[in-house]
Amino acid sequence: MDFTFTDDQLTFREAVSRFLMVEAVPEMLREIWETDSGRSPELRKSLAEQGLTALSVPEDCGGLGMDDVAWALMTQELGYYAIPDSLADAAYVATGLLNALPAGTAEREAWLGRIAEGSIRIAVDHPVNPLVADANPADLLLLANGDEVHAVPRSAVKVDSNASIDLSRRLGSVSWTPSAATLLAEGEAGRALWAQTLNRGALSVAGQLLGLAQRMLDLSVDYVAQRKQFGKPIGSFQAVKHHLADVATQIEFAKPVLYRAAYALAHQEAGVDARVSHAKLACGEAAWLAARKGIQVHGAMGYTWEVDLQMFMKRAWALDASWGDRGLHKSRVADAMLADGAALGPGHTFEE
Amino acid sequence: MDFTFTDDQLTFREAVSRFLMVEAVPEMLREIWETDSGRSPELRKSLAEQGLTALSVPEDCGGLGMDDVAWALMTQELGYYAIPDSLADAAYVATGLLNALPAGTAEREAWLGRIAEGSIRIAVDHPVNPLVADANPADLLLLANGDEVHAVPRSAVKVDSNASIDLSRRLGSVSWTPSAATLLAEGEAGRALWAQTLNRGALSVAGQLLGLAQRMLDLSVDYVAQRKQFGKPIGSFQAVKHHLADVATQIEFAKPVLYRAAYALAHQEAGVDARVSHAKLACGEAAWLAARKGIQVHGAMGYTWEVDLQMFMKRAWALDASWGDRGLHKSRVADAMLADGAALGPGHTFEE
Amino acid sequence: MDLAYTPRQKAFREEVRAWLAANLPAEPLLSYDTREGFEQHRAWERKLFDARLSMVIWPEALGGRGCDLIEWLSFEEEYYGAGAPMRVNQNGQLLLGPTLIEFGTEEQKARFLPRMAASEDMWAQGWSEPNAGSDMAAITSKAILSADGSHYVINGQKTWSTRAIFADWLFGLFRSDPGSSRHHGLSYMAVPLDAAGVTIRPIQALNGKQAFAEVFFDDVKVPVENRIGDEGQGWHVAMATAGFERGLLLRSPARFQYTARKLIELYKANRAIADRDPSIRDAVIEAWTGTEAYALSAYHTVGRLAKGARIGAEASTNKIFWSELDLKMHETAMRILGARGELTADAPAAVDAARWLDGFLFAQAGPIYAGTNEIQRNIIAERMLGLPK
Amino acid sequence: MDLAYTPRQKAFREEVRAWLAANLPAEPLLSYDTREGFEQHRAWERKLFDARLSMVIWPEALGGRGCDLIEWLSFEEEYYGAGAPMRVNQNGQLLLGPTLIEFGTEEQKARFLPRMAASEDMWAQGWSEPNAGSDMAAITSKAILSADGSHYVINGQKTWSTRAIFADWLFGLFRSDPGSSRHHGLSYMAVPLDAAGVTIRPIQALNGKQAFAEVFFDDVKVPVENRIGDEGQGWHVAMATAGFERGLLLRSPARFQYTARKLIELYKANRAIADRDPSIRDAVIEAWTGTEAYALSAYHTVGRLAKGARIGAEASTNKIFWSELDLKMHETAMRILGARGELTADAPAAVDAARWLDGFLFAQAGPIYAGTNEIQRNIIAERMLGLPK
Repeated sequence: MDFTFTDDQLTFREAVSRFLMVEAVPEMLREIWETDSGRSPELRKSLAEQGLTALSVPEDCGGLGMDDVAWALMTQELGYYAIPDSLADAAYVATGLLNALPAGTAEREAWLGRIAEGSIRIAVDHPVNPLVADANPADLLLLANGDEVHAVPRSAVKVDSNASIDLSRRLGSVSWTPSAATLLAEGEAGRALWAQTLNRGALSVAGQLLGLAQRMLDLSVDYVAQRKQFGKPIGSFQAVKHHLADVATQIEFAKPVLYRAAYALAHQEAGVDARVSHAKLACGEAAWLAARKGIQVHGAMGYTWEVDLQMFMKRAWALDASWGDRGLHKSRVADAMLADGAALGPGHTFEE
Repeated sequence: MDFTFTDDQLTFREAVSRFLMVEAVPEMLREIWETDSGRSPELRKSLAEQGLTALSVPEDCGGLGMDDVAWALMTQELGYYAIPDSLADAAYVATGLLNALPAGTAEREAWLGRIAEGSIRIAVDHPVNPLVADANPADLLLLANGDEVHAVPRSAVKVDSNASIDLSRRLGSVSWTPSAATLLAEGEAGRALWAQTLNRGALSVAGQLLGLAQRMLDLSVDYVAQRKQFGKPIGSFQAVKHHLADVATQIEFAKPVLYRAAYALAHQEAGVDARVSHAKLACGEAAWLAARKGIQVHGAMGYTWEVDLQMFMKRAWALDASWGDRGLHKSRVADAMLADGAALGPGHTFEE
Repeated sequence: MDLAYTPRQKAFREEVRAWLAANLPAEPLLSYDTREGFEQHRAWERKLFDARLSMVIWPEALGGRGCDLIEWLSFEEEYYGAGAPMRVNQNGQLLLGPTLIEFGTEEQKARFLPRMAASEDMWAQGWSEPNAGSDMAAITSKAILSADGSHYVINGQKTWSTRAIFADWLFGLFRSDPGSSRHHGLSYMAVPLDAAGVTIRPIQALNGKQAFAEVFFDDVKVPVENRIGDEGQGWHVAMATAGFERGLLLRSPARFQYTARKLIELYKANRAIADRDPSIRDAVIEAWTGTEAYALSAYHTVGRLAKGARIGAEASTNKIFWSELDLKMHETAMRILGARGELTADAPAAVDAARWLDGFLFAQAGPIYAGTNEIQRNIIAERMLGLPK
Repeated sequence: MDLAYTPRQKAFREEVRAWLAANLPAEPLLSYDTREGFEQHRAWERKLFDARLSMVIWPEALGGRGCDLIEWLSFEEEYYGAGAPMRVNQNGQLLLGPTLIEFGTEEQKARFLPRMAASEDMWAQGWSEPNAGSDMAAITSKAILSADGSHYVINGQKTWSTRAIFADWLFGLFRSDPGSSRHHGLSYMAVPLDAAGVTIRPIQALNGKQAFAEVFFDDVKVPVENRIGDEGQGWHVAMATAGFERGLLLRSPARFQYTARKLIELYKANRAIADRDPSIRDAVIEAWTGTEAYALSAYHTVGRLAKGARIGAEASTNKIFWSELDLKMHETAMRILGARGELTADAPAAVDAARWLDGFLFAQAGPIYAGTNEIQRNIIAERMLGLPK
């Protein structure tokens, strides 16, 4: 029983953080926000060069074969730097789906290889998301038609853009016609793929929300330490301290929930749905609180476009309802918890 | 349109407050708590002498004919001083029920007269209360049997005592046999009486809860102004200030809700149920918060028997679920609010 | 206690209702944080004024209607209940207006109030400075009286001035005694924004709109007649204004009751989805109870005012109550909307969700502006409860 | 990350489970805040000790079992999951015990720890004084070393000493340098409560029981061997203890997970009633998510400790988290119970409700004792986040 990360995992996270600290500065986010596409080929290129597109791809397809647990660290970094790119959708969520296809599936190795080398953008649909993130710039779309999983080239679909309050999110409503040529899986297999994809998408977003929460907390701590009113830093006022202490506490207790869920997903545990939903709720609440308290302690400055806080708040508000809103995730937790014979109480946190 | 009290009403409240300030000191509460009966004939006698038992009794039965609106002030005083007596049950709730009986009913005038002169204790049953408050010391019990209203002398019932955390509350489970001799009303008339009695009981408790909230706030303000830690009064710490400011705010916004409900009851408005339930919820929340913040700012002292706070907290916790728990009152509000064609939004706060 | 409206009150309400039914714009106006929307709102305000419905509680001679506060509450109920446009000149009408009525000279009232009621003059407030936000007594912008006593010369900077890039006038506090500190030696001034030496630089808000501005003063000459109240008494004058601001007038209950109604409708239309998260239903119930409590409190206050009471630190309880309730209602709407919540008005899939997003963003500012809720809680604790500083 | 228990860990858990199944008292013990209940609990502790299950993480030589922290967490899970009695000697075992292991001499360890593990010695804490509650550095009780260095003479008063009227020993801080102030010049002492000059006066708690006491010291002589750590270093020693107190050991996740299970059962048994108030269902969901989060956090911390990390200000987040969660769970139970909630154990209509009332009352103390949650939030802000004092 060891519920911690390996030194390798922590070192890798550190390296990613150092890389993004330079590559994804707030000024760059602002620049990319202003562009029509909202995407920077240069940024994606440098992410790929850093190997970040290859993280989940199995080693025999040219990747690093990292599992969900390692991604629980990665997604926090992606959230912390709020990168204006849907990297995790391709490199984690789509990769997970493709990876779960039978080994014989024709396109599986080819696409995984292209993901690893960073030469393909893949957008992932799911019935819980009314719109598809990054449908427009995608090369390939993994689309749902009932239980069926289809892989459809961008050229075969029509995309209507839908603007989000978070200018880093580029959402599209997708019109397309399913055909035998695009079908990857159906029936029981399709259902299983979509179920797993929902969990992976939710976990990806949960990690990002937690990273966003930490970033908003850090920005707020910096601000209140330097901003003075009544002759002293506002961070010395107890009300301000307590606001931020509450955020720190929520973050502290959301982290292990995220990690437990990632492990459940990686090991395909029977109770994975409730664990993932718990993670999504805990991380979403932490991010939501960090945004609220963050803007409060920033005062009027937090209400401006100029101060960086707004970019992270908007991402947090948007992601909170993506890959399943609170209602979906609360009901999944409640269903598990209230089921007859549910294993409740002490001693069921790990073994099922 | 005048949503305030008359000078007479406010002056009367002041007089009652001055009277109870002397008659119902915490030391007396503690003494009465220790007694078997939990009731003081002397206290009841002095309440009667002061005319408090006669407030609601119609003038032609020897009373003052005060309506529900005036009682919304009275009950706050009863709560503020947490008197160890069920005065309001007889002088307000039972009086209201008896008063609503057809003028020809034999016992109506007799009982109302005895209430006015303070020579009778009446306990009131209601299906929402699993036990009857003051069933033991009562002379007469108004009991429910389905829709039927019965008036049963104490000698005809068996009472099993049930201890409450609030030693001022003396609850009994009552065993009795309905008979034609005790029947006061039935059918539609009985239903209407019980419906009105529930509202009157709930409003009585709501007012007491609000008074309790104010008392707990006052006790807390006194305590934090004198208690020193780190070289200054703890009331100068912002966290303590904000705790008590929240209590003050809740109280401030519960008051007019109580008054509006009292008016609705006095004028038998169609929407009275939701108004009364709203008052019960708002006053209960204020009292509950005042207890929580009160004990918190009292620190360990608030956890003792010795410090007066405990008596008011216990009363608040107990009354919160009496005459309908939160669930009952929330569902009554929700039913009214979500009904088809419900009058919602601006402009419906007074005229229906 | 008598909760029936008088015939006069009823008749006035009927008039307002009928006028709105006949005159409400068919299409919602554009946001008043844009130049075009601002001017649309100015035209609408003019229309209201022409119907003598702009500032109903002001005396008729000053462009008002001479209504009592109950009639004002009824007006607000009809106005917001009909979904009528936000009021674009509130900072002038509701903050400066009552101050002028209390502290202004007869000349100032005649000069400023009717034009303000008609929105011929649009007013921006000049309270905050970069280092004087919650701590308003830290003001450093100066207004120095000329040797001949004919005018002030203003230098300094104000910030967070709402819609100042579109407005005509600014009012605020300036240090008129250069040797003074804190809340002494301040004077309350009205400054035309087209005066020489005024520079206005917009501040882009969270929602991308230029909702605020910084205003720079470089040797701006303002005649002495533009000082409101006595020289050096600005803090006293402003505190009265701040009381009004936090209090009743700026955020009438009707606005929030309208939001509650919309939220209940949203909940009813999406009940199966919403009920998966039980906190939503609870919050929807609270929307009704909270907004009713706020309305009842307003009527209770108005009744006490009519009997001679004054609004004291209770105004701070108001500020906390409405701002936190408004935030919670909008958060709840966002929860019900789920994935649609993030969409802006031009997103086809947003349908009518984006109104809630706009409101949600604006609600974030509620606990901050007009004195943060932390400051309000201090005021309640110190002035209502008497706790030590 | 490997979330499977080792065979050794599993075997230990099985042993605990089997032992509890065979040895749990058939009837719940009386409250340990009464003399009779206290002695019942002492006997139960002795039984645990005889099975080598009292202090499982202590070394075997000191009366423990030499378990790792994962095994300790498993023990707690089995123990509380089985509904076993509260631990009556926790103040000694979990606060003083780790302090002795870190700061005690070999003689002190041998003298105190095995008897503590067996509850032959029951320990009360002596932190607070009438004017030193949250502000522990304001301690004035004195322990002055005799001229020959053989003993201390103690004078002063402690308060809020849990179950001190039944206990055998008291540990706490005393001022050993009379000229010192704040956290300097304090020494950490163990004082036998039957020593001459000790007077104990019970404090009646909210629930009417004598759960605490004031302890008065009047020229109490204590041998120098009873000082733990160096002369004048008591604050340093105590802070380590306070860290443990706020942290993991005192409130293991299992206690709260047990409460959550009971709450979920209560909800399921009363669902139709409970669902009239939607906040109840929401709170019940939070009982599960909150207690699971707390358990996961404990395992995460234990794993990091095993890799050499130390518990710092995060301990304060623990204190806030469990105390507020525990309070909310008990409040929720009270809401479900409705009118039955106020009934005490001897009320026939209470059925099994009174257990919740007891827990609800005790939960009120959670945000207060072991450092109020306000103090904890200050610690988090200042030490974890680095905000200015």
